[in-house]
Amino acid sequence: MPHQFQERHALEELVSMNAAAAADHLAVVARQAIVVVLAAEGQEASVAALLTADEEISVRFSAPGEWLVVTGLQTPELLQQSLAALLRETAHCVDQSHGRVLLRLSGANSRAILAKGIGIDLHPSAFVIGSSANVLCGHISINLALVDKNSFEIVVMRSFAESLLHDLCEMGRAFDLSVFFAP
Amino acid sequence: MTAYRLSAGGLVDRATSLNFTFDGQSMKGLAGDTLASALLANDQMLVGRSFKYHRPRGIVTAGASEPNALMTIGSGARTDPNTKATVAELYAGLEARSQNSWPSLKYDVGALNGLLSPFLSAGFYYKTFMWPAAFWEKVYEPIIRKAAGLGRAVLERDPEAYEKCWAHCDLLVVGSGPAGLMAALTAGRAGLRVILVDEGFRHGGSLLSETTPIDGEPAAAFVDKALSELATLPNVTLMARTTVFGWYDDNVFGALERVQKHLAVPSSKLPAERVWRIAAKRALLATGAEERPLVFGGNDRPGVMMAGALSTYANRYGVAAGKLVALFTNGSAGYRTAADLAAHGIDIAAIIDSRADSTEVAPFGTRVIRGGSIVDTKGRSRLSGITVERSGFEERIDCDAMGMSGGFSPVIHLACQRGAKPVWSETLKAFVAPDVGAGLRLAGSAAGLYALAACLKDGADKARTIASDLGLLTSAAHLPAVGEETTASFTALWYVPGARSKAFVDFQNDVHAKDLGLALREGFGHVEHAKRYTTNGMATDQGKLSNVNAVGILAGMQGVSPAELGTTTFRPFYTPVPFGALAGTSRDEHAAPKRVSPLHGWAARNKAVFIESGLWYRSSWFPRAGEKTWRESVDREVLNVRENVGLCDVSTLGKIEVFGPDAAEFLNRLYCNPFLKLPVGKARYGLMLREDGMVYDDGTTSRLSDEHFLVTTTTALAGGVMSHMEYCAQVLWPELKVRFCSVSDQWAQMAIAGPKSRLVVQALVEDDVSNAAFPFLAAKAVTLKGGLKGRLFRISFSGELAYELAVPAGYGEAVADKVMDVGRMHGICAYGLEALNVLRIEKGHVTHAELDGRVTPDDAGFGRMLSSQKADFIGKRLSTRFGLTAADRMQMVGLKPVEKDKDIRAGAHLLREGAKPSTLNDQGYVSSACYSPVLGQFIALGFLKSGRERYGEKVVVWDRLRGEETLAEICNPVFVDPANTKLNS
Amino acid sequence: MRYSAFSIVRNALSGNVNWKPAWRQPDPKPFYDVIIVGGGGHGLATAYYLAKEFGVRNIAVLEKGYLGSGNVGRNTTIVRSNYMLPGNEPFYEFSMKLWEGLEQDLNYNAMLSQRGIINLYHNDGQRDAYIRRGNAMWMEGVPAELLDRAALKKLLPYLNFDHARFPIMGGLLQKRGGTARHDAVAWGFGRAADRHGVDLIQNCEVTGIRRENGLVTGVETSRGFIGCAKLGLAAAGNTSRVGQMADLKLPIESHVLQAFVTEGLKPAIDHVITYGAGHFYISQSDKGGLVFGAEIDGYNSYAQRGNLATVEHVMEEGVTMIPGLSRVRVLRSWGGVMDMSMDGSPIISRTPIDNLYLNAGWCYGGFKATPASGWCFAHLIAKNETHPAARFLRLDRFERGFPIDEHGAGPQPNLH
Amino acid sequence: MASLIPCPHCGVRPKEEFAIRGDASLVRPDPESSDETWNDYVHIRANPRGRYREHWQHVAGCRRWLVVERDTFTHEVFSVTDGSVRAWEIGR
Repeated sequence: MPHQFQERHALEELVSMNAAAAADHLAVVARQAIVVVLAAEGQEASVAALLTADEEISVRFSAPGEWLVVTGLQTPELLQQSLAALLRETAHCVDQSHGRVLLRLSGANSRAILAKGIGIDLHPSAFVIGSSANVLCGHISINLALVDKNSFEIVVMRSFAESLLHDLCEMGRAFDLSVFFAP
Repeated sequence: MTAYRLSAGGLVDRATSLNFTFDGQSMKGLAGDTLASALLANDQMLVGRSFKYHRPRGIVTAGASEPNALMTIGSGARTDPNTKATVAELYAGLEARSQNSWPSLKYDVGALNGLLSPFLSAGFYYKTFMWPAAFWEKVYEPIIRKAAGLGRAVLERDPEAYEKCWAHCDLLVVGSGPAGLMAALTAGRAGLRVILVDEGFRHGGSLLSETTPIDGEPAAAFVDKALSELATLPNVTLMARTTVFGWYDDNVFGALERVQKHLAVPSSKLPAERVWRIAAKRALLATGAEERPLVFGGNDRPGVMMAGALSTYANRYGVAAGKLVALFTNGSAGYRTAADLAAHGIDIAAIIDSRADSTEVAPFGTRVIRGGSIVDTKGRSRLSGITVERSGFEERIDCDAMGMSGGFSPVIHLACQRGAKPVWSETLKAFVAPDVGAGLRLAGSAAGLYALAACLKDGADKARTIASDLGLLTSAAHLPAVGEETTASFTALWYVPGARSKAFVDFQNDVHAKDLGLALREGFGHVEHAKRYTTNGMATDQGKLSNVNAVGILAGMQGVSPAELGTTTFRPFYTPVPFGALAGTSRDEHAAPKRVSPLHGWAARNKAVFIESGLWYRSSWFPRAGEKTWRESVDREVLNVRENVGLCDVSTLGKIEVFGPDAAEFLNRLYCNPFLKLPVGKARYGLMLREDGMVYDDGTTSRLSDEHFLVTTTTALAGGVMSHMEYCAQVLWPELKVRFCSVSDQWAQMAIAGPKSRLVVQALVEDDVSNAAFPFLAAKAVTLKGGLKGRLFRISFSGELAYELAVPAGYGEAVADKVMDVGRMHGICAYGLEALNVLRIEKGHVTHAELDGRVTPDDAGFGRMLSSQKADFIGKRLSTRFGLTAADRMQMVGLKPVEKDKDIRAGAHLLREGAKPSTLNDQGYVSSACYSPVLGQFIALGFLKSGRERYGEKVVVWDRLRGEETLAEICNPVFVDPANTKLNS
Repeated sequence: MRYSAFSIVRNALSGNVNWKPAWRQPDPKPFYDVIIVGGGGHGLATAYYLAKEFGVRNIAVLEKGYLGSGNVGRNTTIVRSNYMLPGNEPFYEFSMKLWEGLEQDLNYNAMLSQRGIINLYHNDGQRDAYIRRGNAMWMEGVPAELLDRAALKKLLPYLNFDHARFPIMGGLLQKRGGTARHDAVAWGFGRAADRHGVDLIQNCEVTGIRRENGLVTGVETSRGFIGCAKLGLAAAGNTSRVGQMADLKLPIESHVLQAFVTEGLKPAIDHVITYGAGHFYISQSDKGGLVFGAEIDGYNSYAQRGNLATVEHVMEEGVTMIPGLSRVRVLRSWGGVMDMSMDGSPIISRTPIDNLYLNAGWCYGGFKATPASGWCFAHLIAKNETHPAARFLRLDRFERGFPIDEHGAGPQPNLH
Repeated sequence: MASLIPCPHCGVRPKEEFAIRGDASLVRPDPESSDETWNDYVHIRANPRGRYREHWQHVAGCRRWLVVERDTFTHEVFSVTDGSVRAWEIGR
């Protein structure tokens, strides 16, 4: 007897599905494929080159020779397979689509909100579009990326997602930050 | 208008009247007032009682150095004790109360201490209260404690919120007086990212009470123009109500912003206060200078104030602190105040100038007593007169307030918080900041410049230097034109001789000049000894007014220069900072992040009782209807696992994937037992040691392919093990080709344990899980019916036939629900940590209760796991030390009470039968204990000297803390299925 | 001059001008039987007991700054004997017993206040560990009590019972634990040592240790060479620097520990309380300031100052334990340099050099140990024989494999 | 130093992103080395006042073990390098 299993997002029930987005808005982005790519020794540059050439994926820096690859265009299985095909033995690809939660913070005050938890300089001249980094937000490690002028993406470990959501809401309280699942 | 409010002038809003209360009495102030200026306007000079002698005290300053005017502001849980009225911004409805007096401020019983003052000299308490010995805690100390202290903390939950925030800039300017403002303008125009902070509620610093015109306009107008320009610059941030309290390494500054402390009704969206961490490439201290009091007889009488404060109250707040004011000065500043007050129509009783030869010009018609000194003061709740002495003649002069000016000390606090010692300047007769490097400079009065024009220029110049340091060229700043100024000067005067009554150095801690003399006499002449012995400078103002005078007096008495004596150490915080602001949002339930298992919802639906486990919340047990105690639930869960099958959430265990051609070699060096030959598709229990040979962590490690392993760790050490592995790989063995990735959050993992577990698992997965196809320690990727991919491990913590099934976290709940579903016909139950603990104790398995960091593999019964084949592994060498192999080490044993109905609990110690309890006779302890429903009695694991040789012997389980003693039999720690038949079935 | 209520009255009536110095300011003599390096609590106590209990007559204490300028004047003043391991508990209990008669012995009020110390626990495992500790205390004859949540609520109603991230379940109480006035301990020992003829030499920095034929013959100092028959090191955070002068290999790292005091408050907290879900500890001084601290900053440091991240962390723990602290203002923070040993326990020991003795490795715990440290070190120096209470505190315990690791953290000092 | 660490991979980061392990000048001995060498490695520390190399892990960032060369008295940082680079340099 085959079983059908319903996938459950870590923030289901905590975040509503739709509401009016305020000027500053936090979107919980579900159904993202997220894979950690670990370059084999000596292959760091070639892996980086192959990854950045792929337009279907977004590549976030984690560490030397280590990236988070994010896409909403493929399933985790497909992403995993396509990366494996692309990188072959030059890298190890580890699916983290269930182990990570993606949030998108946008709005004119996004930097002011993040400054309440993040110690790096987020000034547009210091953290430019396309930048990404693993940073501490309050007490929680996240990967932060600037994807557009005032739009940041945050990747957080699933078990910490609820706590981070709470923290971000606190940080955004003065700006009436709205939160819901991205459609 | 009240009696002491001037009819015109000042930066207060005369149209906005604010009601407030002081000690229950209703008063009115104006918007723009501080609590202190409003109190003065209401003729409330007496504001508090001193610490030791309970002497009546009045407002002394108009700023952060205030020693006396400490109030309790607010009510209920919003009570703030020890608030300086001189910096508290007035708001409508503010409730202030005086402190340290009973029954009332005016009639304080504690003032009797004043009569006893000869007996309460510095350090008196070190010399007495020693007899009888037991009396200190019971009699003396409570009295002293009750009399001491200042305000009362309510210790209730604070209803207000706080937060923290980071800021980054090229230049942080601290203080927005003339130097700071010009610096911010200059740097801002040059394009630097500038933050200009000021502790006041209005930018401008001393300019707000300055009477010299700038560019032909009042100074306040210059401030307004400068601020409007700064507001238009996107690269400049203005922060008022913000005190920079600390300078830390790497030019990081801590600052406290009082976001809503000035509001009667704070917004729930904003914090009350906010702590900033400001990372500044450069910083400029434009913190001004502090006027010094004069140490003369009766100088603590309410109404004796700093001369500059009198000016500020008149010029900025439109308040006359008195109607007939005397001034006592050793320099030009006293004359300046006299001019300020006279300009407001306040009568000047006299200027007493300590210098016989001064040529300063007093306002027309003012009496000047050159070469005079004040030797005493009169008045109860307010000054009524002073006794002036000159050339042996004394004279009483009536006045209701007086200003004292003893010269100036640059405010260098922040610059000297990181170890740099203040340097004595003979020219300035003050301690100044040494060169502390390019990161931080001082400007204006903080750098010893006391003229307005010089301060404006210095601010601009220093900002240009900083801009050029950072590679920006700036043109010369336009400097505003400043009206005519007199040159500020003074002649140091540390102590005014001839005092008729106590001459105070530290007002708040009631340290007077004679206390310093006594300290010196008793050998406490070192400036730090004197401070500690007399408590001078240790009050809430940290000696802002008193320290330099104390140094001057001590140096004078020893016949040395203040340079030789030095000064005490400046340390954070510049002014006190609330706990709550520094804690920010991390408090209560949010003190630490919480981690949620992917099976949390499943457990909740099954009515789990949750327990904190590190950062995680884990299911502890699953009560069912009718069960009255946790034990009933746990016993049921245990028996059900032993008889049928149970499901337990083990997702919180650390899971680390290890890749690379050297993965096996790496693990072989990491663990004390061998891993090179672990076959693909198999798991192995591994023991990780510290380099000192003690057990660090344990877990199973599976080989998923030749160069791909999955390491599991305990929940508690998941992070630690990962870091340790990274250390080993990156630092110890960089030659090994190996990479790691934590997948702890990717997988939901459930233990399915019990004799019927195979039936349940087989109903779920496509793969054959029979004993033949999937024997004990098998570890493989499997496909669940319906196609979901998972991982299955035949491992067991309970000792039963058991599997651990891992599925992608998002599917965890659905799969767990399905397991329960298909398991229902086999009697499945959910079981939690408590049952798991019983199951593992019954089986003699260890956790961190046993592996507590002091235990060797052999202690825990794993001696045989230590590979002698391997050339090296972490911990190998030091595990052979004598002490780690000694025969009388404590070894893990099982314990069973001799009388079956007796209880054993963890934490008890072990004694030989008949032995007297003593550290020497201590034989060991109980590490874990539980009621075993299988055996129908309590059982325990413990560590006992040479324990493994002593099976069958009886030992006393000694729990003095709970008043229990139980005789127990020492046994093998495996209580259930020692032959592992169930495990392998 | 003996201190008494009578002496206070008599001196008060004569204007307090007849008080005598607490100690002499002697110039160093060319030779001493025993030199102690370090005029902090331990060094002064050692000198005092050497003179008083062991009859040594010709003693000097060399202090590079002023007496009591190190950790004895920077700590959070906690006194307790609630240890778990047999290497520690008898030693600290010996110290506690000395504390209990110290003021009369020294004729100096050090304000020992046995108000009780309570270690909070937050989960079953921690409770069991505290029970193990409490029973270890009882084994040594030291009374301890286990308080459950209800008892704790009654005693300390202001704790965070309702909204704690890590709920407070109970606590281990040692009623005899408490506080003492730290400076007074240094001054009391100093004054008493001086009265027994010990030369307390301030502003005298040791710059070298002279050795001949494998024995110490004296020390080079900023005030010249001073000879000695025996040399004892009690240099706390500077132990490694002094030890290096004699080529000692030491299992010690120097770390900075911050401490804090709030503005003065009327009596609010009547016990010493330690937080179990962190390192926070707090008590209230007789002057009214709440005195508290928590963990070390974590990196090796000889600077007596810490960083803001640690400050914030300490406050988070404090407010989480006692929500009502939120509006209390913190007045001052400072740092002390801790001689952190590799197992978190101290060393009172002989060294490879026969007439050189070591007193070090006090980590967080030096203040409470002051009297016993002095006594046992004096015993060792005078008799060349280990005092029974300190018999496990040997320097060679690391290589021999007998660590005394109360936290089970292993040989990494910043984890203890 | 105590406030900000310039991570060679991630840039300047606050102290709380790091974990500290201790002396980075120690070299893990060969298994055959003497007991004394091993004891020195595990237990003995030079503990200098002044220039010092210390292991810091950028736990909340790249998770690399770094060698922070700094002054233990002034807290000045002289250099921060990747720990594996350093390990190769000292001839592991």
